This record gives sequence, C-alpha cells and structure tokens, in this order.
Amino acid sequence: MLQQAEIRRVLEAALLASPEPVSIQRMLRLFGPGELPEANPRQAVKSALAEIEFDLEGHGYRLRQVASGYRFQVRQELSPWISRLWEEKPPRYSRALLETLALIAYRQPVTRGDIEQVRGVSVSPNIMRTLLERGWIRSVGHREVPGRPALYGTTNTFLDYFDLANLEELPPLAEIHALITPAEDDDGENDAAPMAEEIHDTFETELEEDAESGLENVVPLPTVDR
Amino acid sequence: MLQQAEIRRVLEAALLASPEPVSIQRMLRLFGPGELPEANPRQAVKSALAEIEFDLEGHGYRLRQVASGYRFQVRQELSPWISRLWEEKPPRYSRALLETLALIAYRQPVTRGDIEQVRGVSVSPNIMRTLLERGWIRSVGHREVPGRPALYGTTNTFLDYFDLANLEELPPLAEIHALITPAEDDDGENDAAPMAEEIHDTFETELEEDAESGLENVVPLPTVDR
Amino acid sequence: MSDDEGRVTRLDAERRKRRGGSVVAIVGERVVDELPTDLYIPPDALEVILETFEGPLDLLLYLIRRQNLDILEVQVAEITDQYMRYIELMSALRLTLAGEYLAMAATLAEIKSRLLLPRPVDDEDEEGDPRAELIRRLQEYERIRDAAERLADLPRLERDVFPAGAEPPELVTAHPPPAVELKELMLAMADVLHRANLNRHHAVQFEALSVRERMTSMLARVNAASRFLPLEEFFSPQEGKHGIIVSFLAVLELHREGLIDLVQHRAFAPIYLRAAS
Repeated sequence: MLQQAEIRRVLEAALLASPEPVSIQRMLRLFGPGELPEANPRQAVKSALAEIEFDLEGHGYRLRQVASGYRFQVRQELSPWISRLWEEKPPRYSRALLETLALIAYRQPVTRGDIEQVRGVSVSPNIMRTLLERGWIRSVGHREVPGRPALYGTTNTFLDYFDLANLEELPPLAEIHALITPAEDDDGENDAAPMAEEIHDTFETELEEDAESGLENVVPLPTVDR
Repeated sequence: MLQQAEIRRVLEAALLASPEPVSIQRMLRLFGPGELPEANPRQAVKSALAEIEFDLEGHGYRLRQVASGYRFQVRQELSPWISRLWEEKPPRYSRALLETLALIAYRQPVTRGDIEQVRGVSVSPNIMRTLLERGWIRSVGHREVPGRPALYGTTNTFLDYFDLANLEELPPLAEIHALITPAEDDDGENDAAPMAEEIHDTFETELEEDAESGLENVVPLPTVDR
Repeated sequence: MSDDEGRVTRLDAERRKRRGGSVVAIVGERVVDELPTDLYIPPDALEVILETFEGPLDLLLYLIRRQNLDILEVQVAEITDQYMRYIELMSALRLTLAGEYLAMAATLAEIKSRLLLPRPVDDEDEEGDPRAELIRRLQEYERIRDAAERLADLPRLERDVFPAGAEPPELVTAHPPPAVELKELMLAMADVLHRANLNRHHAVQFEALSVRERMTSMLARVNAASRFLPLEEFFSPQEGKHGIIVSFLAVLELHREGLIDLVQHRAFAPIYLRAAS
C-alpha cells in the first residue's frame, strides 16, 4: 500500500498533467491493486485532496471542484497579472447568446420554442449551433408534441467553463412581484432574490419561511407555456 | 512594490497557467511599473523562482528550465500512475474465451475437440493462443487417438491470477449446478439466469459450507464422451 | 463564487446604461448620453441604439425603465405611443424589423383600447386587467435578461479563470490485458453446463430422426463401397455415446429392413457389413 504522501504526489501530478478536470472515479483508477487502503479507497483519495488543498494556502493557485471533477486553478485575485500572458482578448458573447444560454440553464429542459416565447424573438440557428459546438448545451430528448421538438439542457462542460460545481451555484433568479400588490421596493435591483424553483431544492422551504415572515408577495414562477 | 511572496505567487500562477514555457523576459512583462524592485527586477524574479523550486521538494512536480523558458513538469517517476490517465479501458474477453477457460479448468486435461463437443461450436485458434500467451493454460500431453490432439490444463499462473492455492479451491461444480437448477424444468429459455452478484454471494456462502463439510457434496460432472 | 469586484464587463456598462446611467451609445468618438426627447438623433447613432434591442420586450423594458417606472405601474397608453414612434423610426431607417415588433404593437394597441372602455365594477381581479399577460411576459423576460447579465459576470475560463497545468512526464504506454474475475469464470461454466443440458434434451427428442439420417448416410457409404466394411468404421468416438447408440440403432434397422448384410466369420470375430445383394 502507498503512503499517504505518495498518494498525494500522484494526485497532484495527475491534476496538473490532465488537460481537463479529474473526477474522483478517475483518480481511483490511477492506482493499481493494493495501492490504496482496501477498506475505503475513496476516503484515502479525498483526504489526500484535502491535504493538498490545505497546503496550497498562500500559493498562487488552489484546488477547485467543478462539475466534472477537480482541477488546480490560478487564484482569482491574480487574474490581472496572469491575463497579461495572452495577447488575444477572450471571446465575447452576444446578449442574444447569453440570454438563450441563461434560459436553457435556468429552465432546462426547454425547446427552442420555449426560448422564443420568453425572449419574444426568434432564436437564430447560429446561436444554437455555437452553444452546441462549445459543448455547453445538448439535446436531452424530445417533447412529445407535434413536431417532437428537441429539449435542451446544459452540460458539465458549461458548468466547468463558468467555474461552477453544479446548477445550484448559478446566481439566483430575480423575484417576481404580483400585479395586485404594489412592490414595496422598486429600485429595479433584484437583490434578495430566491432561487428558481426548478434549480433549487430549498425553494419550497424558503417559500414557507417567507409566508411565515409575512412576505406575502412571493408568487410562484410563471411557467413556460407548452 | 510587491512583496517577495507576492511575486512568487504571480510567477507560480503564470507558470501553471501558461500552456508553454515562460521566459524570464515574459515574466518581467507580467508586472506593472513599480511592482518589481527597480534596482534589479531580473534578480527578484530569479530568486522567486529559486524559492519556488526549493518549495516543491517532495511534491509530484518540479520547476524545470528548458530552452524557451521555465515550466512545471510532473516528475518522471510518477509516470506509471500518470500514464493511466490516458490509458484506454482494457477490452473484455469474449464469452467464448471464458467458457473455454472454464472448461479447461474444470475438465483438464482436455482437447480442443472435447471443448467443442461440450460447447457445441468450434473453438477459434485465437482463443487458444490468447490463453496460452497469457500463460493460463499449457499443453500437458497428447491423447492417443488419430491426430494425437493436444491435451490442455491450467498453470500456476492461472491459480495465482485467480488467487487460488490449488485447483480444489475452484468453487465446486455443485454450486454451478445449483445456479442452473431453476432452468432444469426447461422450456429452452434462459430466463432464470441469476445476476452475477447473487451468484457470487451464493458461491461464498456455499464455499464456506463446503469447507466445513469437507466438500462432500461435489457431484460428478456429466462426462464428455470420448 | 469568489470575489468579482473590480471587474467591469461590457454587460456591466450596458446594465448601467439601462438603469439610467450615463452612456447610451458611442458613435465614433462621440458619446451619446441620452436619447433626445425630440427624437432627433443622428441617424447612425440611432441605428446603433435601436440595434441593441433584443426584441420588442427588450425595447418595452427600456421604455419603462427610462421613466423610472415599475413594471407594475405601466401607463399603457403612454408606453404604446412611445413604442409606436420607435417602430416608425426603425422602419424609416430600414432596420430589419422582426415581425415580433409589429405583433407587439398590435397587442399594445389592443390593451390600450380595452383600458379605455368602461369596466364592470366587480371585475377588479388580476384576470380582468388586460395588462396582466403583458406584465407577466415583461417580468419573465426581465428575469432572464438579468440572469444573462449575471451569467456574463461569472468568472469564466479564458477570461477570469485559468486552469493550472504542468508538462506530463514521458508516458509509459501499457496495454493491460483484460481483467477476469473468478465469478465471471463461474458464470461462463454455468452457461456451458446449462447449454449442454439443453443439448441433451434435444438429442433425446430428435433421436428417431437421427437414426433415419444415420441410416441414409450409412447406406450411401455401404453402397459406394465395393467390399465389406468393418462395423467399427461406423462408430466414431468423437460422436459420443449418443452417436454410437444412433449408429447401432441404424445398423439394426437397416438389417431388419433387409438393406444390408452382416457377416461374422466366427464368434467374437470382427463384424463386416455390405450392401444387401
């Protein structure tokens, strides 16, 4: 069996050598029979990762868990220096693309028709193609209505790209004020917004809390018409 | 002016973020005016690099100077583990090969003809070659009939691989018969085929019972007629 | 999500502009601070402004927010008039005007006319407000628009997040042979035995037919041969017990039917057979 220090060395080397995030599953497969403690190999890997993370305190990079696994990444506060390594500007995305992506992320699974309904304009095929080519969205099935339109959802590649571990980490959607109750605070900012119910398990709990605290004006999200 | 520790953090981040080696020249350009000691900026960078190198003692990667600059590199001795990141999953053996191996293990010594007789189909020479190359079977003699076919048996390598001390440790055929008993009333369907897990569990339990009872319940195989 | 302060993105700027901030558009070197109320705008500047709208809902939201109104307090008549003027401008500038803009104009006009009509007193609930559906759509779109802005602000690869990597070592290419577990071997054996059992059943079932078949082939051999053939030539050990029994039955049957002659010179001597003469 390998020493804990040995396991750490292998893991940090693997994290650096791999061009994409490494899942625990894949880390476990790096070791041969008998190299990890048989009782709980996963635990051994996890505690080695915890040690690695701890040791990087004060260094220029850190261990981060994103959707498809773990990766080392440069600390955010060093970005101003590090971005000087690249001459080219990072790609920019149009509002149309970002709105489409946001709809797919928050309302998945959705069809192109759903997206058009909310945005009020037709979705250009180019946008869908770009999103598919970047691997950010994928077709997850079809809605059983005439024409069987494709349903889209986001991928782990999308989450990895935006430095997210899961959909719950997406910024919360804004709150909606009911028409009958004039909004108390209407400065146009949407700060204390609850999570969208589709993406957050605790939404119902929060609703209950809201009801208790007298915040009567939280209404359920309007659903995308089908 | 940045602290020495700050300079180190920026440099290690840059070395890790850059896809290619980073020259001292390029490192110097990462810093804004006044961030490096004006007297000898190059010296500041170099001593930060020396510190980084020193600190990586005992880690899975190290700082290395190559022609076009510096880069981090995973230590060569970790190659056996790291290589597994790119390893394809090993293919699986065919049903035919496993059945052939099982027959040789339980019915040794046997000829290829014997195996074909029981399996009802011919045994491909590839299968025999694979088993011979893997060192799991060997020719132990010839049957004195026309053509003098080779008789095969298993090897110590076979026993070692399956973690058996000797052939008696193979699960007795009684258990295997027990597995197929449900199908004995036989409508020609294999529907009652138990799951692998269940089978495994059955084996273990029954193996223990066997050990206690001195393997009394071993039933003779249906013999292959010669 | 860690610190994202200090990062100013294009969308930040855009958001500021929408929420009554300073910059509306930059045309060449000139910064256009506000949409002139008299609607006289240098045509190329207006084009830039109008083109930034992502559709009728986006334009409507802009008009509402420009008056610092809450969506819920929309003055439909007022907004409709403004909207129409923008639409006219857009078509005057020959901007490709999506059909959705015109559809929205029709919707607004309809709501406006319904609001002008006297309403029954008891029709006070939300259902009765013709603005309800429009407001619902505006709110829904605004949420997604805000979500898109936040998405754009998230730290992301290529811009804010830089994954760390190092040169991998020289790889050892190993092609591990397939792994086999003992239980797989057991399963394979179980299958073989199971199939062997099935075969036995079938053999018994089709025995009669086998005998007929064997008789035919034996007869063919006997007839082709111009001499006596030793009986044991018809018994092949490879065929196993069943085969031998089938052959034996076939010989008896052929003899009974008078198709062959059996010859034995003395007791325990080899038996020969030949075609019946």
